[in-house]
Amino acid sequence: MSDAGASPLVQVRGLKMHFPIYAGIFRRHVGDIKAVDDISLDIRESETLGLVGESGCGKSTAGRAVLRLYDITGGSITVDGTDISDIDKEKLRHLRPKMQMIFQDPQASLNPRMTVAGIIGEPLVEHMSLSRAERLERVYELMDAVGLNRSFANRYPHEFSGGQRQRIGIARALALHPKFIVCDEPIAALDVSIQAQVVNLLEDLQEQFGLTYLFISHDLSMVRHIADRVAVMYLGKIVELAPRDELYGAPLHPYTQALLSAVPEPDPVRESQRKHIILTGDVPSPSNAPVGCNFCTRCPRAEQICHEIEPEFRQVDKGRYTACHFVGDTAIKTAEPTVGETVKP
Amino acid sequence: MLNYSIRRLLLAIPTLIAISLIIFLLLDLAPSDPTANLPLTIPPEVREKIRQSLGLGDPIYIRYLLWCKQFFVNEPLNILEQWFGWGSGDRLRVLSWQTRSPVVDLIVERMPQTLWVVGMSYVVGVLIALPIGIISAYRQYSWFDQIGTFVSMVGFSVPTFFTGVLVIVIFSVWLGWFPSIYDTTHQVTDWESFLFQVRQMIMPVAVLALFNAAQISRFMRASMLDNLNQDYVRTARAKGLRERTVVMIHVLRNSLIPVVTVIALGVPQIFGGAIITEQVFKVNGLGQLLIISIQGGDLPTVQTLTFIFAVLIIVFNLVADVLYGILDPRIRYD
Amino acid sequence: MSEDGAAVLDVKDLRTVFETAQGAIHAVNSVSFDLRPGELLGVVGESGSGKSVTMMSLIGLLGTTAATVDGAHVNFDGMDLLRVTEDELRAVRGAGIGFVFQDPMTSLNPVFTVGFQLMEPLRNHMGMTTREARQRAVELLELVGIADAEKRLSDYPHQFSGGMRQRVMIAMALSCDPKVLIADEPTTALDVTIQAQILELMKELRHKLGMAIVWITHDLGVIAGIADRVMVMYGGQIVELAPVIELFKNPQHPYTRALLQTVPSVRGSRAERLRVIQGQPPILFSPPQRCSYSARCNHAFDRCLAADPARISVGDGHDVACFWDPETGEPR
Amino acid sequence: MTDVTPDSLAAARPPQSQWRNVWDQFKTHRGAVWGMGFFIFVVLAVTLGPYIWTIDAQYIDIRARNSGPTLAHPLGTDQLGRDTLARVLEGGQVSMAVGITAMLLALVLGAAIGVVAGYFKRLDGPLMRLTDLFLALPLLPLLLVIIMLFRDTLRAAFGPETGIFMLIVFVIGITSWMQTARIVRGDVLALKEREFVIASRSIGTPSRRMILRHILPNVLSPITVSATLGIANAIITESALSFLGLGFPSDFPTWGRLLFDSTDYLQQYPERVLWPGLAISLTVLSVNYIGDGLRDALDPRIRGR
Amino acid sequence: AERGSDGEVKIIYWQAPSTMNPYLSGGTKELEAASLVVEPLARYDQDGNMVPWLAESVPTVDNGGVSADLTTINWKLKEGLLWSDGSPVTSADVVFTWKYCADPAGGCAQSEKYNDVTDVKAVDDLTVTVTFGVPKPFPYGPFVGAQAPIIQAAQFADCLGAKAPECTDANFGPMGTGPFRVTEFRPNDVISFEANPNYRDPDKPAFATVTFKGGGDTASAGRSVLETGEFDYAWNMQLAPDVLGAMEAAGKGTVVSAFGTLVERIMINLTDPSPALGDARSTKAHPHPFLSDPAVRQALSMAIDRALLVEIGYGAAGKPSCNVLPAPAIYKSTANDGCLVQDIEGAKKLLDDAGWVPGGDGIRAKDGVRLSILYQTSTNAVRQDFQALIKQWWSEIGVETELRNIDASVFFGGDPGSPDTFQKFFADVEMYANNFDGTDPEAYMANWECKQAPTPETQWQGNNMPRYCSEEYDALVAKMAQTGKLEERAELAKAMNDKLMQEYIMLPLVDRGRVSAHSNTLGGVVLNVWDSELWNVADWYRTKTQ
Ligand SMILES: Nc1ncnc2c1ncn2[C@@H]1O[C@H](COP(=O)(O)OP(=O)(O)OP(=O)(O)O)[C@@H](O)[C@H]1O
Ligand SMILES: Nc1ncnc2c1ncn2[C@@H]1O[C@H](COP(=O)(O)OP(=O)(O)OP(=O)(O)O)[C@@H](O)[C@H]1O
Ligand SMILES: [Mg+2]
Ligand SMILES: [Mg+2]
Repeated sequence: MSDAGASPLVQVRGLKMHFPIYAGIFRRHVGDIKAVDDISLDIRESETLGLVGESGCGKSTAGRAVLRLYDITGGSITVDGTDISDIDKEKLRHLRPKMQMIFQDPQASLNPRMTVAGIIGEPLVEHMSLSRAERLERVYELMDAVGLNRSFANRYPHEFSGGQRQRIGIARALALHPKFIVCDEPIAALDVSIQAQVVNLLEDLQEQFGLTYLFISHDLSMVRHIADRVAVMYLGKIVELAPRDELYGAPLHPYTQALLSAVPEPDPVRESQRKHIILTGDVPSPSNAPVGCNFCTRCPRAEQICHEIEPEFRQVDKGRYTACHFVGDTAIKTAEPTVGETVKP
Repeated sequence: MLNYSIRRLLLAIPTLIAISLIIFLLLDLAPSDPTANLPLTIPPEVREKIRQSLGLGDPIYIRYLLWCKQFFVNEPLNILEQWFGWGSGDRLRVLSWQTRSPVVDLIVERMPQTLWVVGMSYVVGVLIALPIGIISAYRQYSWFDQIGTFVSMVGFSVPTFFTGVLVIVIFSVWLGWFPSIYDTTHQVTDWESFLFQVRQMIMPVAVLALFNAAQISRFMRASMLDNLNQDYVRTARAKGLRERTVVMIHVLRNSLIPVVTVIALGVPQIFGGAIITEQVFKVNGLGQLLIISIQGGDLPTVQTLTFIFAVLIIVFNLVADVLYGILDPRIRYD
Repeated sequence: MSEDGAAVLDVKDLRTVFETAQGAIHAVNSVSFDLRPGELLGVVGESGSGKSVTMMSLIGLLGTTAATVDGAHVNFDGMDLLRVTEDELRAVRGAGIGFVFQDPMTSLNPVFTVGFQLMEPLRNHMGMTTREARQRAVELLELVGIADAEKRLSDYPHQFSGGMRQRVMIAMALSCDPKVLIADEPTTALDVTIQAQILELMKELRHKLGMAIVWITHDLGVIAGIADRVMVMYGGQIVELAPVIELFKNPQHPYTRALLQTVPSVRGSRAERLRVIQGQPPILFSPPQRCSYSARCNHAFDRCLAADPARISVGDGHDVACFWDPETGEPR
Repeated sequence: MTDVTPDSLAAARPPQSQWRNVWDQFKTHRGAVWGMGFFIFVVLAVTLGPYIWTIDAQYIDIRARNSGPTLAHPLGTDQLGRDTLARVLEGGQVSMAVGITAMLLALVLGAAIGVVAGYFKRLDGPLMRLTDLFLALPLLPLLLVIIMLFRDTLRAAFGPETGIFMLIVFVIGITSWMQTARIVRGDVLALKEREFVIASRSIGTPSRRMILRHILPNVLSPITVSATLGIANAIITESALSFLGLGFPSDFPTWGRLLFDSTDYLQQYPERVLWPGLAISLTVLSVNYIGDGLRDALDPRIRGR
Repeated sequence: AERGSDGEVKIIYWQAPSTMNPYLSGGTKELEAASLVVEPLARYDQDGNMVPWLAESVPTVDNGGVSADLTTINWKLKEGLLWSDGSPVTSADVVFTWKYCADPAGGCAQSEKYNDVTDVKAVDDLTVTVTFGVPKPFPYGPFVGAQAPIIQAAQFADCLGAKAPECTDANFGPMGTGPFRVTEFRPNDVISFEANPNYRDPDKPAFATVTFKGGGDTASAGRSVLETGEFDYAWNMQLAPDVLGAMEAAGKGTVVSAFGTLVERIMINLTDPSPALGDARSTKAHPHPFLSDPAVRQALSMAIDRALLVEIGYGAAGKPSCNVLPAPAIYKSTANDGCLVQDIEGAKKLLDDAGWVPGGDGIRAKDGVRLSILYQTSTNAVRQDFQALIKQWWSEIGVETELRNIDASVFFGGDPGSPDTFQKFFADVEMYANNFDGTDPEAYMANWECKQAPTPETQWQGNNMPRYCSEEYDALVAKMAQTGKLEERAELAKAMNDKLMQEYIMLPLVDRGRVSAHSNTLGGVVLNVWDSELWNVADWYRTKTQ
């Protein structure tokens, strides 16, 4: 699946993460919650891959599985040339500095009983043998990098605002000079006016340190802003993966189309003229996914075939992948970046 | 739910077997002796003979297996036979060393007073505790709450052997209102005798109820406090419901969920936990049976009683869980 | 302020103060607005700007907390809600003014069936029998688009998905045909596709039932799609109030302008860099004596620090509370 | 300039340790402060008291027996003429020591088992079965049996008082850890899914340090509450044992024993039950209030505001 | 009075009877409860005199009832005796009673009573002959006293030997000849009786029913009789004298007491209990390092103020005692009464003279042996008070004491596995009370024969706790066994008592009486320490004055 050009930093092939369900008198294994079910993707060095989808579709699970925070059910993950899919704990521990994570809820992801210096310094304690003073110096550097006042070092998380807390989380992720960071909805819990601050910071840091992001979010507009390529997930599977402008300009998969259409436009004039695709029904449970195409229960275009055969996730154009029976090689509309022109301020 | 209950019951079997074995071994190791309470005038040879006649000469595993057989096979068969009237019931039952009579009969005989007094005190305790807990929480930090807290903590911290004697001195000795000694043979046949039953129950029930109410009202209060700030309470108010409806229906039902399980878990204590109060008022229920059996080294009785308590604890644990599941539709055990 | 005909809800100079251990918090400061029949008034503002507290103050939902609500008047249906008895106020809640809350997951009582909770206000306010109430409950569920309504009445909230729960909340708020529906961030917790469903539903219902709606949100996109007029709140005050198209086209207050610029869009142009509003929202330990936005405002000048700007009209139904004129870039 | 932003607010305050915060919050709970004051008073009284009030608790002043409060015996004497004040002080030493040590034992056991069961999935099943087993054992009978069983061995090994002290502490401890273990396990299970624990895992923190650094400090609040309840519970259990004729040698004063001995004299010398009775209930009460205060103080939802 | 005319009488025993069969439990509470129903051939009255009960008369050598060689005794039943079910009492029942208790598999608690009985024969319907294997100067063991009542052969026929415990119905409701019969028996709780319709005296008993409640504690039992008046009779009021006095002052009841042979005493270990000795601990192989010195033992005795002990612990229910054999009157020695007065100075001087001089810590020592005593007893409030007092007195004469109290069930339990039994005596001194049944001290005094000393070889069985061993004493015991004449027997018993006392083998403290309480409306109570307290319950009545 690798595209020409830079070789991918992260390569995920057929990743599966199933949570077993036990039931009955003897707690037998009766099924699985297929939180992530066979996804493949590449993330190139220094790019941002956006991962979007509705709540519960498996984004966080995918993000955590990629970092091997779970023992995965199947598939392979290669990060920076090392296959980490079933590497042992100790080796994995030594690889941790390369890959880090930023979490959704800045309040929940910081231990309320540790000081900021303690939190940011924790990775340093684990992986570097620095003296106390050196460590503090490094903590201060990191705080500078994320725009936190050094005098905050001895405070506790609850004494900060949401945006500041997220900066602490980012500083912690940066502490070990990682190459790859999974950002699991880093802005979802923040107020609109603060979201922008954090996104800007992430962009600056990427530029400064050449970071690679897997940016998970359900905020499509934010993803459009930050990501280079975007993957859309639905019920444990990736249904579409494409460069940003192509995806937003001309979504191929019916789900992507509906998703984009559902995002309201902050412009009353345009909003009133826009056509909406309203999906009916709810997302099925991942423990009991429909036969055939996962999306068939809600898809406005679903036909018989969709209820029988699972569509293959395949390349339909250069760098564009999708899993839909109706988006054949023939049906490709060439992406026109007409709507999504980039404007530099 | 059914699956869950069955699973729990199955899991309980090894636990119970382990418990019965542990109790047996412990009791056997304990240096108590069934003949110790006999007068010193009985010479050692006679004591030894008595011991032999109690079966103490056999090795421990034989005695354990014998007990198991008697308890798990013979007793149930006997009960069945009594119900259906077949058979002679002529099996060797678990015999108490002290009274030389079947332990199960002793237990059955003591059940009524235990249930009357201890059970009633539990009911009364719960009935007092719930309103106190509710009002304390609804008016948190009001004088009612402060006094309620104080009283319930005092109730919890003063041993019943003291409160018991205190109420006896006040109400039996000084005022002469209530009998100080519980008449276990009393039969309720008419209004008169019912009044007597009430009079003789008042003091032990009150003493125990105070103790029970103290604990349960604390739980109730905490649980109410948790729920009073929930979003759905605001929803209920926004619907224009009366404050009474909001609190007594919406909040109470939710708050009762954890409390009901606490209450259910307390039930086994009814049977074994009131030892001291039973002693003070001479109610002579199961608790007193247990304590004299322990003191008298009456191994079969202690073994059987403690085992039954263990069964009760396990059963009521299960009941508590099932109640939880029934009361709280969100919980599904499978 | 009411222009065409009687407003259903007329709020004047509403103030709410919380007593906390740290001191009094002036969460709502002299808020005045009106709501016309059939209108949808959008309320936007960042978190903590006092949106929810304002609305809950109106109908005494802050009751048990240590809050003092005061003001000139809150006229609804011929009464001043600030001066009626608790019983009268209760009759208004649910029956006259319906409320939909933000979090559908926790706003329904988990241990009662949806049917019971739906029928409660019906029996309470409309004096219906259980059978009538049941009938009506089924209608309501059908109205909000829940299939198989009859059967689902006996389900518990946890058996519903988030979107369905929010529909139930809406049905409940609508049950007594209120004149006013206050929806406090009803879609914030939901996914975009579900949000789209709910928005569609609201548009439809509003059409059908013709009631006035107050819609609180901090998503400008939602406002753009649904509101007639928009009220922007900051620091417990209304800083701008305008018809929706006017507001988006011609924002007057620096805060509104900044707000409109911070949000990226899925369509339209993509800015290389997002605009941010620097600084933190204020904590209001005293009533404002200066412009509460002045600390974060790019255009603040000495007058902003000396006095709290009053709300002035700058056009057809367009009010703003600011000393600075964006047209000229000068103080007014 | 009246509105204050959190920034300037925070800047105005010097960095505080979290214990300082806990203490600040604790101080606002009036009951807890009184409780704490009284508890400290009791601890000081029973530890230092005997140095100030130097009459030996065992000394028999037979001529002064059954005396009411006098200058020589401010709280009166018992039926052998032993000084009640001295006995209450010495009894308090034992009762408090039993309470605190038994609580510590139960706590350490409960917390350790709870944390291990919650954190290591493999051990969860066995440890929880063990907890169930202990929960299902009927307490009082077990207590009685264990005491009868091991009293003599221990007494032989450690002398009558230490031996029985160890035994009682052990018995109370071993029979009261289960609730703590269950609560802690539940909390740990929830904590394990909390993002800061996952965050720490993503850093590569090994289990041992994970537990020490992230898990334990965060289950502190339920543990503290169990601890305060545990002290009260141990004091009460000890007095119940005295009633049943087990527990410490009968000439060895503990509050429970003093109360029990004096109930016989309830009518003749009512003041005699007063002192141990008051000592027990006020101590338990104070400990309960401390627990209440601590729960509030350790709850980040309350403190974090 | 007419039978049953006085309604109900309520008796409370703070220990509850567990069975109604006196042969299956030797406990006082069981014996006394049973004594309402089953009766012996003869029993003792309040003065310790033997009175015929179911028998016509008491057989003696003089009246020919006892054979000259002292090996047989002939009992003749009264005529016309009926069991409560109406069937006649015959000599077959008497024979059966012996068979029942003599069956080795039955675990009879009273088999001591039937020691040396080789045969019991029914001569005719009303006459039985008991034959002993050895001459019995005192042949009144079998069928005499509350411990050996006659049970009905018909009822217990299937309950011999190993089956004895299984006959629950019979054990709980034995047929009897006594004034009452059981209507309901709740083990360890309450027994209901009603008047026996076939009782031999048609006017008795005066009470129609008896409620016999058990359980609780002494104080509450006393309270219920003396203060609230709920009960008519309370047994064994062993309460501190001031508590009891205060209760009696309430005016509802009366405390009665009487003295028997029960003596609270300190036993002195003449052998070395040091743990270092291992198996030879507390055996004759090693004499005690300092208690083998009579001067020390005497000093210990002199330091004790017995009168004060009585005052503190027993009040009217106790007398200071200097004899281990305090009663009946003809056995009571007066030779040792000097011990009644405490003499601390004398004790000190005695020790000084014997070379035990105080060391730096005030504890006396000689040749490196310190007078440091481990003093054990059972757990019991009064005993612990005694321990505390005596410890203080001993410390005044320079003797150090460590106290230890052991749960009664262990202390008296006789478990050879436990180190804490009173028989093992792994301490320097120990305190307990003992007495003997009936009025004849022969067996009791034989307790201190040399061969009675508990040793590992005998599984620590035996009653000679001090491990006293004196040929002279053993000779006295042997002589008594041969002597039939009462006066001579009395002299021998006194001699033995004096010998024990003067060698300070044991230090008697208190002659403990029985104390009971009865309500002021209950008449006819005659406290009897030689037999069941309820021996004359048939004569009890309600006083009409109150
Ligand atoms: N530890 C777990 N055990 C069982 N099921 C799990 C576990 N973690 C996640 N799941 C399930 O897997 C599915 C995907 O969850 P995930 O958290 O990855 O969704 P998400 O896309 O991140 O959603 P959100 O936007 O709400 O964060 C959900 O149905 C969830 O219930
Ligand atoms: N019970 C209360 N006690 C003290 N202060 C409160 C209370 N409720 C709200 N406040 C304060 O009132 C102010 C306004 O809160 P409000 O909930 O109205 O904000 P909001 O605009 O609805 O924000 P959001 O978008 O987060 O819902 C906030 O500063 C908040 O801290
Ligand atoms: Mg997620
Ligand atoms: Mg809000």
